[in-house]
Amino acid sequence: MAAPVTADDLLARVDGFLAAHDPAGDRLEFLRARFDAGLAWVHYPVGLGGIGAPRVLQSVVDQRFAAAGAPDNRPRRISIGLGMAAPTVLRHGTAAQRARYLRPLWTGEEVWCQLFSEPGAGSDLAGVATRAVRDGDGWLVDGQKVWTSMAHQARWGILLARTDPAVPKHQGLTYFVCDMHAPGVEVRPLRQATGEAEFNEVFLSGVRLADELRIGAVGEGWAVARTTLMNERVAIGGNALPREGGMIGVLARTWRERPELRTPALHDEVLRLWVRAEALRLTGVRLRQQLAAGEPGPEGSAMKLAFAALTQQISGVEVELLGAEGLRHDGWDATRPEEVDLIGRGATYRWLRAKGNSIEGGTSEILRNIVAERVLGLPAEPRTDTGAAWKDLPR
Amino acid sequence: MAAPVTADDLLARVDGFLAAHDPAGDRLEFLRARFDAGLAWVHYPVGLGGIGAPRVLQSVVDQRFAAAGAPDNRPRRISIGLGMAAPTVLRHGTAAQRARYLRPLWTGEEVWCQLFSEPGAGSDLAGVATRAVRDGDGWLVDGQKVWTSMAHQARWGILLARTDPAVPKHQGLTYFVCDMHAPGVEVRPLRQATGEAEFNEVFLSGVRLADELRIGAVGEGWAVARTTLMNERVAIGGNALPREGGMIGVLARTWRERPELRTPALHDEVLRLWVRAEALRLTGVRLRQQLAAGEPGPEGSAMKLAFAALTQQISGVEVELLGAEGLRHDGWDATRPEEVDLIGRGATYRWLRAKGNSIEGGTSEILRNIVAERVLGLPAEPRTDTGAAWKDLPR
Amino acid sequence: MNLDLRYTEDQELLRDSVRAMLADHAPWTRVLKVAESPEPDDADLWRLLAVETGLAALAVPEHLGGAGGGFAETAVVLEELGRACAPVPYLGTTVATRALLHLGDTDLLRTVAAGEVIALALPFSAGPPRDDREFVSKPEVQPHFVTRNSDLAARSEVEVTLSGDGEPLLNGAVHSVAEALRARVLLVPAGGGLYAVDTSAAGVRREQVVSLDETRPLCDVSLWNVPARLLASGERAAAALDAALVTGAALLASEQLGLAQWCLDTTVEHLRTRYQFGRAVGSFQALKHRLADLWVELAQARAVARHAAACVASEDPDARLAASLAQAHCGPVAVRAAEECVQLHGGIGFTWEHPAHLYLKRAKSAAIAYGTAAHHRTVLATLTDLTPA
Amino acid sequence: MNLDLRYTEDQELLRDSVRAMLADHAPWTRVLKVAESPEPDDADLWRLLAVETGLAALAVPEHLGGAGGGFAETAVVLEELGRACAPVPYLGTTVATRALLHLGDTDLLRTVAAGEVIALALPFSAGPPRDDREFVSKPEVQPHFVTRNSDLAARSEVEVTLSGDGEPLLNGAVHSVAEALRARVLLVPAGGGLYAVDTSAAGVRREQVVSLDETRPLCDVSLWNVPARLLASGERAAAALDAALVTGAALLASEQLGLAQWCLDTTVEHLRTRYQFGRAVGSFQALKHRLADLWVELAQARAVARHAAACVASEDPDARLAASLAQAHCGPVAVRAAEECVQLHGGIGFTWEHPAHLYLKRAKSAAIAYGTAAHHRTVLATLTDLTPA
Repeated sequence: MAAPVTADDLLARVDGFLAAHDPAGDRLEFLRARFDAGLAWVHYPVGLGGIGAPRVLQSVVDQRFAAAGAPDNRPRRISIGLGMAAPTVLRHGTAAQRARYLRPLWTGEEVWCQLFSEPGAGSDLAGVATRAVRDGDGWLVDGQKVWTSMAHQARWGILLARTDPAVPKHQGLTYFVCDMHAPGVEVRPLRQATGEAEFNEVFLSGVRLADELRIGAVGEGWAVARTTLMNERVAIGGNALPREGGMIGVLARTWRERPELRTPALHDEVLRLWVRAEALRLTGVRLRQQLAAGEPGPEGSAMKLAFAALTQQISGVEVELLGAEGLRHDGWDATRPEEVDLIGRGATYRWLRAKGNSIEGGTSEILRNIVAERVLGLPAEPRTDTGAAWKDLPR
Repeated sequence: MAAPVTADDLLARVDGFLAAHDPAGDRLEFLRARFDAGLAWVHYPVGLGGIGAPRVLQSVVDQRFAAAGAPDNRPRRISIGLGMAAPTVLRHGTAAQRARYLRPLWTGEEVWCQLFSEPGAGSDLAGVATRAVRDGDGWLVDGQKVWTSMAHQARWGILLARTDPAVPKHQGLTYFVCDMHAPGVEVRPLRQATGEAEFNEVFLSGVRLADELRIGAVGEGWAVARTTLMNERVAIGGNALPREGGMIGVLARTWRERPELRTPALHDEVLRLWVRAEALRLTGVRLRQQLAAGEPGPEGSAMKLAFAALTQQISGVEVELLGAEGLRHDGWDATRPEEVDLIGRGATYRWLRAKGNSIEGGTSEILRNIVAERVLGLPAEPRTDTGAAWKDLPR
Repeated sequence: MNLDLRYTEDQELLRDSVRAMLADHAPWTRVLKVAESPEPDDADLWRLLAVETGLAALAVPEHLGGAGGGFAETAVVLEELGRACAPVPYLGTTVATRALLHLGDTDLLRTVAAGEVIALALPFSAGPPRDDREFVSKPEVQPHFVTRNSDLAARSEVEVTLSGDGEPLLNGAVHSVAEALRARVLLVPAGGGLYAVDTSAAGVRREQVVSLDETRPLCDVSLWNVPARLLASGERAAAALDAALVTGAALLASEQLGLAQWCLDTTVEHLRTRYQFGRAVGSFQALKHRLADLWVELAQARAVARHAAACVASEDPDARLAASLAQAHCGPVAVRAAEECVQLHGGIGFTWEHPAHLYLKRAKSAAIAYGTAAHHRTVLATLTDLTPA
Repeated sequence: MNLDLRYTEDQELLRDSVRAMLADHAPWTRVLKVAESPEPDDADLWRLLAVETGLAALAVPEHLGGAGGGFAETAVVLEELGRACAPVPYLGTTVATRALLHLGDTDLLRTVAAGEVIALALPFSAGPPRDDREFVSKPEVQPHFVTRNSDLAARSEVEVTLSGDGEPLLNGAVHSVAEALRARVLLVPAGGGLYAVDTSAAGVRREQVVSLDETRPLCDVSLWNVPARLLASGERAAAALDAALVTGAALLASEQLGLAQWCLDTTVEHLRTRYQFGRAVGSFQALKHRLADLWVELAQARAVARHAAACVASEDPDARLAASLAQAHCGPVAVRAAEECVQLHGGIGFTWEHPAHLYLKRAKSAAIAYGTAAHHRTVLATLTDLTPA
């Protein structure tokens, strides 16, 4: 096997690529070429957008392309594809599936969404009720999914469905790629407390999926889904923020620039939050240093737990600090934002939207279970739902 | 049945009694006479220290006696007898047992202690391992009890022991009065974090108890113990404190009288604690008004939960407020206090002793379970320990 | 000697009837519709409360057409309105009533009794000052007291001039006024006096603002040469204003209590019936303990709110402290209850189609109304002589 | 650009060897015995650390007989000492070392390297000021900075006079000094200067005081006509003192981290093996969630403590902020960890015969040492320009 690729090798390749491809040229052509050159996600195998380089070197490549003014694939817009679908297809997909899906996924030509959560299966994801039934050489899918961001723009969805209700719940699941253009797929915007509709409900009524759309073996859906979720959890924001880079910066600026709002009682509260924000920021710095050194720690879950609580408290204090202004809002329109911006809008929006931070992507309660059991090694609770057939469980 | 006794009736009786008995005379004689006159606990039956009057009228009687300078029975010293043993003997004891125990209990001639908790059975009281085995016409008791206050002064102990390990844990228990002077009873002081030894360990080695010492039927011990615990829980301190009457008063006075200690950051913390203390005080006022009106609310558990947390936080802030002085302590001697005084000693003592408030008499965790299930009606957790024979449970 | 903090039997009957009425006429689906609509509140519900049942004039003496009840009863109604998140200008009218009672203004009290809305023209965030002399003795604190928000404050001065025939005319603006959009009369503090303004007069403009709590939308009031009637001036005006704001802070606590109780009850019910992992979610101990702690807070909030209501009802000298204590405790409790309601409902609680967000927004807005908990703690610092470092 | 917050391989090896050493020589039963005894600390353990392994002089350059390590390594040792609640004057000697390095006093640095204890004669509660000019530029804050406790402060002045032959003599007292009972040399701030005093000199008296944390007992120091050597005066003395206190606040965080980690580990272990209701107590979700939250705090405490140590080690300009951040975060985390350790052990954790109370008392004492979290937040307010209202 070849010697490991170094940063210099990569930079040489990037420079060579840039010499041959005009960053100012056609965006899509450029991105496709970058993929084909193995400079998309360098830790992926050759032929699938990578060259099997160490994952930590990706930032070197991205920075060089950015420096050259090259177009990127708007990663936040396709984060579900990049963060969840791609690793799953790579690990569990067939050669044909990898070849078919990964390139347009990375270039952003095809947006992906996640069809996991259901009204009756939120924290208990393995309890999904959406049925997939054999139909000749394919499958017929019926059910309802929820909290599906980008569903209204997605070409494909990663779908967890129940193919055997008569076995225990973790054993009766199968994992599919759902064709979002197929007949019977209906996407409805789901309005949230902020008035916006970031998410969707997806109704699946007699949706026919070819068997080639299945990822992994029938009944192996939970194992495949774990790959997806594992990658969701490790995904933490790109680069470390500078001091006061996050929401705390907004509060600190307000405190500094608007002395008329200050009250003695809130001063110490602002300082306490500043301390917690800086502590969390340094935790992120340390975590990234560990990841970069190939020693991933479990601090990822700590980050998400603390981030959710902190953003909720900072914005809550900001609203009170603003007093009368905190009683006013900047609009309840049912917009459909593609990205969440906790800094862009007003304090009341920040406060409301932050409420979602402890629910989406694994509730803080589920995360605490995970930390307690996987990090601290505390025993699991007595389970009553893993032995019986799914269809016999109370719900 | 007779017309209900009124406050005036009682006051007349007390005045009559006082006319006939000199409050300045022999203390014990006076108390015995008061018991025999039915003016001890007026809600008890005639002949057992009461006259079947409404319980709420007790304070009327006590105040009149106090006003006349009459001796009391030092209720805090015999609180276990008054609060737990007496109601249990009254409810579950035989006529002979009531006649034997209640009078010297109330007068304080015989101190009682509680032999419930064990090293292996704290929160899970029904799991006690102390065995009581038939021995001719009596019982032989072997085991170890812990957290027994006043055991070193007690004449009697209320004892929960296992008489049948082969049945589920709640069914194999029997309730006894333990003769603390019996051979095989060994009391050892148990030193706590404050250095003091308020409590004891009690070792029971082949202690022989006559069957007359059994309270309730064999195997009915849990039902009897519930009476004891119920009364422990309703017992909340006599009269409502005035504003700043409790620990918060100490902190507030320190803040007012020693400006050199003040720091801006602690000001709002002191105010927050003042608010919580006053809120809790008013909750106690309201609860007492309800009890006096014969509408007991579940707020008693709320009081204990909040009191424990509050005293811990107030004393913790006081220690920090004191700075260098908070690094110094007022002594680690292994004294044996009969009453806990959270006000009398220094801040560091208060802070340490208050740690026990969330453990003794039902941990805060157990109290939260009780509130969640009995007050809020939330479902119990799946139990794995109630069906199997006690001897087969993991421990 | 302690005030009675329990509910009387009559109060329990009052509660039952109000709750039944709101169950019929203000289900949350309707509340959401009203909140989404351009309507400032639920006119039909207000008619029911103010005209048909006379509950809005509970505290107005009978000889003036009121129900002759007291503020302790008003507090019970507010508990139920909070529980229903009801979009009616009940609290503001109660606060205005308190000022009118203080001034003994029989005309306007009759107007209240007739079911009209009367509102105090102050930003909803304005809380009672540290003592009732602050208005008059410390004019410099006035802007702070009216609002700590400078640019809004700039838009919040009302000047008094005299018309040709010596009638006072008001010019200026007040921002973020609550429960005033349907008001027949505004009570306007201006130039050290308190004036009554008929909102039908030319020159009165009320602009509804997008509000965090759309069940109690705010408006910015502007006045151009509006004829006004002087109700009181100097210390008398200050005292009336003070009494009104103390009452507002005190009684809002009951609304917060009812709101928090709804959040707890609704969350408990959800957790009893929601199954995950083959169990009722409410059987998970971590959630049980959080709700137990919340209930402990609520038990205290009830005592504190009842105490504040009792003090206001009996004009107890402890009323100012009781009101600040109530806001310092009940405001945060209501917010926490609403936040737990959202969180423990999981995703569904974060949606527009579930009532939780209505309560969340109302709780946060109420935590600022009549002064934040932080403001009231500074008030308490003065009242208890716990002076800053 | 960020400092590296990870542990190096050498540091991990250092940790392992120190942990093994403490496991053999400082089991908690021995720690309790030492705490109960009149002995100020564990002399044998100190000899092991200071003389036999030279760990007490880690930060002293090799040419002066030290190990030539740095404060990042010292911090790792402190983590393990905190984890063992070890009764040795390591932290105080490290702090004194920092002052001596600042002054380049080779004699006393050699004394440290020889395994002697050197202590800074300030109350243990004294934290670093808002900026290094505070000592010299704001004498009026000095009493506050030395202690906020008036009657103790009255007993805390040291005056400098000159002997017949012009040698400085010290008279006065300093209260609540930590890790000084076995000290060979005291560094005494007096009259705007910093002086070295040999504790064997006549007139030096150290009275052990009953301390909250008997694993680090305090003493009151009094000086009668004690000959002293002037180490530095004016700004140079102030800067040395400042560097020492910043270092104390920064490195104490590592001790707190180790202490908190022990509390978490011990509690987890207890809950895994303690059965109630037929289940391991650690399987109850409410306890699991509390420990998960504690672990989250600890993960942050580690990053903060490592950052503070790295700043001190590299004399980073951010050191003062890092040190105050560390105490503002790690002090309370350690206390909370110890409190949870007591509570979640139930009754047994409240007894004298269980180590939990040793950690509880040390954690609380450490939360005051080198300034409380509240003090450090006010320092941060200055450093971050988040000025008071």
